[in-house]
Amino acid sequence: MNFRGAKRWLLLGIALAILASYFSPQFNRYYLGVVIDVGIAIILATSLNLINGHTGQFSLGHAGFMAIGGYFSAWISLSVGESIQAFWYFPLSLCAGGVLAAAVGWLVGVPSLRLRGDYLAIVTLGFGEIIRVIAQNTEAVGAASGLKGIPKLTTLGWAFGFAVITVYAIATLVNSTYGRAFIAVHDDEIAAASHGVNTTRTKVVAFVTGAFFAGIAGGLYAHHKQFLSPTGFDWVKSIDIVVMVILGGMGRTGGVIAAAILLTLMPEFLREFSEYRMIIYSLLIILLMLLRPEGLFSFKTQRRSKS
Amino acid sequence: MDWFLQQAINGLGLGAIYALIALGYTMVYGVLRFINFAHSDVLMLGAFTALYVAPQIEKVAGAESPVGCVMVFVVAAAVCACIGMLIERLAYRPLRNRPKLAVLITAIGVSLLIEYTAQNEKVFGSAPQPFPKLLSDYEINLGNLVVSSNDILTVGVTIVLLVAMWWIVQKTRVGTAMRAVSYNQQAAALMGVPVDKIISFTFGLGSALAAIAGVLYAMKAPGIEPLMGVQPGLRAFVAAVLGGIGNLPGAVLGGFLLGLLETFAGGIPGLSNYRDAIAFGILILILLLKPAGLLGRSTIEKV
Amino acid sequence: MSLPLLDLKNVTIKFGGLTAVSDLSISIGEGELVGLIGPNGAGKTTAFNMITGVYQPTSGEISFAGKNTLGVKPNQLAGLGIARTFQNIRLFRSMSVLDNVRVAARLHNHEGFFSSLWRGKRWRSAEVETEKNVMELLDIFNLGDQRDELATSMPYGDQRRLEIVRALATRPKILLLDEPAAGMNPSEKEDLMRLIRFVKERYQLSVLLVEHDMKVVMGICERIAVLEYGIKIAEGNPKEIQSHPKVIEAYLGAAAI
Amino acid sequence: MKAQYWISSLVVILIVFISLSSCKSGGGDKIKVGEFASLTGKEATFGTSAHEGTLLAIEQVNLSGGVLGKQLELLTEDDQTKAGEPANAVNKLISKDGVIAILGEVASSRSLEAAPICQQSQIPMISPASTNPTVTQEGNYIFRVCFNDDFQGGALANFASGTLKAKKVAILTDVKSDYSKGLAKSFKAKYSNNGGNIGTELDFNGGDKDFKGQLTAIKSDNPDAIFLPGYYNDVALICIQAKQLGMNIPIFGGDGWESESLLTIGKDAMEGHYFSTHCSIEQPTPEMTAFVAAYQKRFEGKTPDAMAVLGYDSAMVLVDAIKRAKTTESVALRDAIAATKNFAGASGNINLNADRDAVKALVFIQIKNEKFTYNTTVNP
Repeated sequence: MNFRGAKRWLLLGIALAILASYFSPQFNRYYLGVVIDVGIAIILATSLNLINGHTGQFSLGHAGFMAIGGYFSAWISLSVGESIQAFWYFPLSLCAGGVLAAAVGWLVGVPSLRLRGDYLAIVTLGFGEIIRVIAQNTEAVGAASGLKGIPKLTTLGWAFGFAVITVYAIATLVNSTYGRAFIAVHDDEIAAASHGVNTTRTKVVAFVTGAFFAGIAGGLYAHHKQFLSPTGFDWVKSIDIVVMVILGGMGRTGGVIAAAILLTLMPEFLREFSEYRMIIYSLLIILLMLLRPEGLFSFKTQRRSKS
Repeated sequence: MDWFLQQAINGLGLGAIYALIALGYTMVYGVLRFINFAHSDVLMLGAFTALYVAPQIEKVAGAESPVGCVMVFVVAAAVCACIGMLIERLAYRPLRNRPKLAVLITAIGVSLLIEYTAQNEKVFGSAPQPFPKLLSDYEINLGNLVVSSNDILTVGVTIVLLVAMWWIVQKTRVGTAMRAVSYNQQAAALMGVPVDKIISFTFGLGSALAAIAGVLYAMKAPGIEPLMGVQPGLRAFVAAVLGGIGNLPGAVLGGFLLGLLETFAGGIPGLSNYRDAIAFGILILILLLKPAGLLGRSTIEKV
Repeated sequence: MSLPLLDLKNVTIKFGGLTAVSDLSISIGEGELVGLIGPNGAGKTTAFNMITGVYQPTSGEISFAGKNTLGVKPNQLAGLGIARTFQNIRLFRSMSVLDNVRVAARLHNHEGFFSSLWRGKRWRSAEVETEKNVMELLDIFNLGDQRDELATSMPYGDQRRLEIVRALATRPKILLLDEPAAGMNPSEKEDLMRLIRFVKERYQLSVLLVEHDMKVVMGICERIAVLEYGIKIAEGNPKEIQSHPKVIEAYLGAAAI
Repeated sequence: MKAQYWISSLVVILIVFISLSSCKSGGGDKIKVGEFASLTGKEATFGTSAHEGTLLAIEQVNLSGGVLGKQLELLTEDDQTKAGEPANAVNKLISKDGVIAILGEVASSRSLEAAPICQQSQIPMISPASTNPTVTQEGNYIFRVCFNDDFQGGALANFASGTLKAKKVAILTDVKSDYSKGLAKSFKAKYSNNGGNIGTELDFNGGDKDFKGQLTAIKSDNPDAIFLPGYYNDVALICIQAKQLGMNIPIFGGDGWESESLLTIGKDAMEGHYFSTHCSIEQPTPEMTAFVAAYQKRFEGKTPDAMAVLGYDSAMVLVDAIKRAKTTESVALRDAIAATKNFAGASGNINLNADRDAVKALVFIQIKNEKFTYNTTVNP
């Protein structure tokens, strides 16, 4: 048994991210921007995958948690002044955003995770929308005008560093005895409960963990685009993330990452087609689903026991 | 008091539209157990169909005549029923025995496809287009209260259609088959129910409802554009869940409730800016108290 | 007789207007192997679901190891030592054989969220320990070779056995088996009877067995209770039950008398 | 399996390295001008209008021989009316295509997203119609060829207390729109200052179709007029429903009203209402007449709206600055744009002030007999 393996990959990933960060000033700004978008999409999709894929609780409110993390860390950045120059400031503010998103995730999750299926989906969608409407009406974060002048702190290194951490965290979690409960809840709630799995707590943990990383992604997004507008976090954004998870194959980390990359790059590649690009994009989604309904990147592999 | 009654009248007018859309959501959900995201786009297509056929019908039946109006409704409903069945046949049926989420994503894809195609300048374009008057509308003044003839029509149509749907589902052979498919698709197929046909029929019916709702909506707000269905679609979806999804009277109840709530909230300073959130707030509250919606039955999971 | 391990007193459950189980009293002592039989729909599985906390009885009392279990959640009851299998097999369908059992073994692996992320030394040794225990169990039941197979892709009999292994991994005091012989042929049933006896002896368990198959029940149970329409109509040792007029009537119909 | 996850992420990073290093630089025999606009999505009409105006300008310049002996190439990106998209679009235009300047957007929220990128890349950006005051505060490379909402709000307030003689005004704003909220704010400040009384203040969500809840509440408050800073599609429906509720007070708003759709949808319900805007296509200036004629010829008889005029002007101001700077180098170009004085645009004379805002006259239009009729001009 080699448990050290995973952590070694984590370190390698972070090292690569730091390396990439070192070279990033020489990169083309557009490509750099798109690649950071990809990194953020990976965080969003893998974290939602923990909730929707591994744990099987269909949530449609991920953009809401992203908004909380984004607004909170951006608000901190705009309030603290000088110290944002410090190296440690940025990860700390991202985590602060993540923690607030997680806290709200807990408040939302505890009552609503009793619901199942479509009911849960609509309630989480509702919470996401409520968060957006609150942002729209809060003067402290710019209300409808949006929050502007956010310092540009997101670099390739931070985006991919956090993407690596997110993937590591979720992959290791579901491959541990503790985290196997997520999959057990997904497979059969009653059987899981009968074998000592606290299903409610497991769902809430998945929800809170997912919300935490969504919050981080929101912070990265805020300091990448430098401008936050409440309309950017409506339910359509949540749907975008859900599409990534389902297209990648629910519960398959590798597939979901690939789908996040693909779906972020696709509209960019399709720019050439200007007014037809979103038509092609939606056609591709339909075709992909018709041809590969189990997810684009799922092959006839089974979840093996790792040891 | 006048203020209160006027708001109640406004709310019923809006709620009737939501109710009608929710009815369509619930019909499809009842049989297939999946949320037809493209429903709101079928609504939009219904309005556009009416926009294009109305001038033609006007030539035959005369301007603003009741006969012409009914004909527009029938044509829009028929066209959309075909579109609905086509969508089901092409996009949903191949995934019938696949994970429900795959169908959900396909539905989202279909919805996006319709929206973006419709927005293309060569199709409808994104600019709002004026919707012709199908019926001469007038306002009825009762003291200080104003009731619009359109609202009366909408409420009437909604109630008639609810009764009709209820009758179809409960009293006809097709309805029995629909309920059988809803209960257990495999078993229904074994009992000789033509499952494909029944599902197709349900989609057609649901889409026809959406089209009628679309035309009524366009009469109420005569500027129609490709994204006109999104907002009422979402609200109606909330209404359907509120009433207990799959339950016909529940959908109508949910629709009216939501319409009333939004109207009252719209008129209160400090609350009108939260109007988008109010529908969801109420929904969450009710689901937490009654997890299967107002009129939905909670089922005990068999172990 | 010492204090019973599991004690049901006047337990009744109603679903809407339907009384599924009425006034059921039954107790099972430590190390006992008790059978619960009855025709289809007699309320056997419902009784199981009340014991394991899936359903809450409308009235009556259930206690386990002297503790009242009303309102206690299924997962807590599993922690207290009640384990079960399911009538229609409910294995975790996307998991391997090993993982299926490892989920149950979580009860005895106390690593939490953060230590699972950090994967420190303590976590590793706990993980090794869990896997060792699970493999031991699997090997005993001849499932060790299939550890990496998808649980639901195994033959039916193996799946039944895996359910029992999974239940045992929670280290229960009492094992509730819901129709374990369903769908088995006579020689498989023989094997199953041996297996149940073996489990009971080796792990010092009480067993409550719901079963249709008379041969199995009569063959291994020390005491049998008979349910009909949610009411206990008889209780006794296999001999008494076989000659009990009400049981004969329930099983063969009134005409047989 | 797990190794695969990590290997795949490794591959991604490698691809990133390779693709990022290969960066294309601009140049060649054409001057590239970037434009971003909402060509699809909720506010596509504004984007399309502005885009058509801009396109017309670029085509005209090219027909007359281009600038500095080179032809112009207009590169247009659609931002789908979606937050998050303008950043990518503008990044692409600047970094991948190497444009010398950016034209866009109509909506302030999307201009605000693009502005920091242009500022940091030192590429001049000229917004045709973003009226929110904060847009040009993003930096010295950001310009606009229209007035801002502080001016417009003030003018509207004076109009309410002066022309309309309204003692009490109800305000109905679009809670989703920064434009609507911003304009309402500057209106309120000035109107209260004028001694006016603010009545009921309510919100709606842009895209709603039913406003009777708000209107009924306003009606029972009995104001003298309703201030409705919103976009034409909502405005038309609100006016229709106000009429249905028997409300006969004047309704007035800002430049978001300006569109043919307002009349085609609102029809007789619009009668007598007012709005302020950048220009009137009835303006008897030779520039406007020429523009309207050219536009109708190019776009098959379509009547231009203010967004098209401003899109045209934004491109023309840029071309004028390139001519004066005699180079497309960014600092010189920026200085040349900043020095724009007395430029005869189709919408009127354009003078850019120290805040990089156009100092321009504002016109009031009243709807009479289902037509936009020129009412008054307010000079700055």
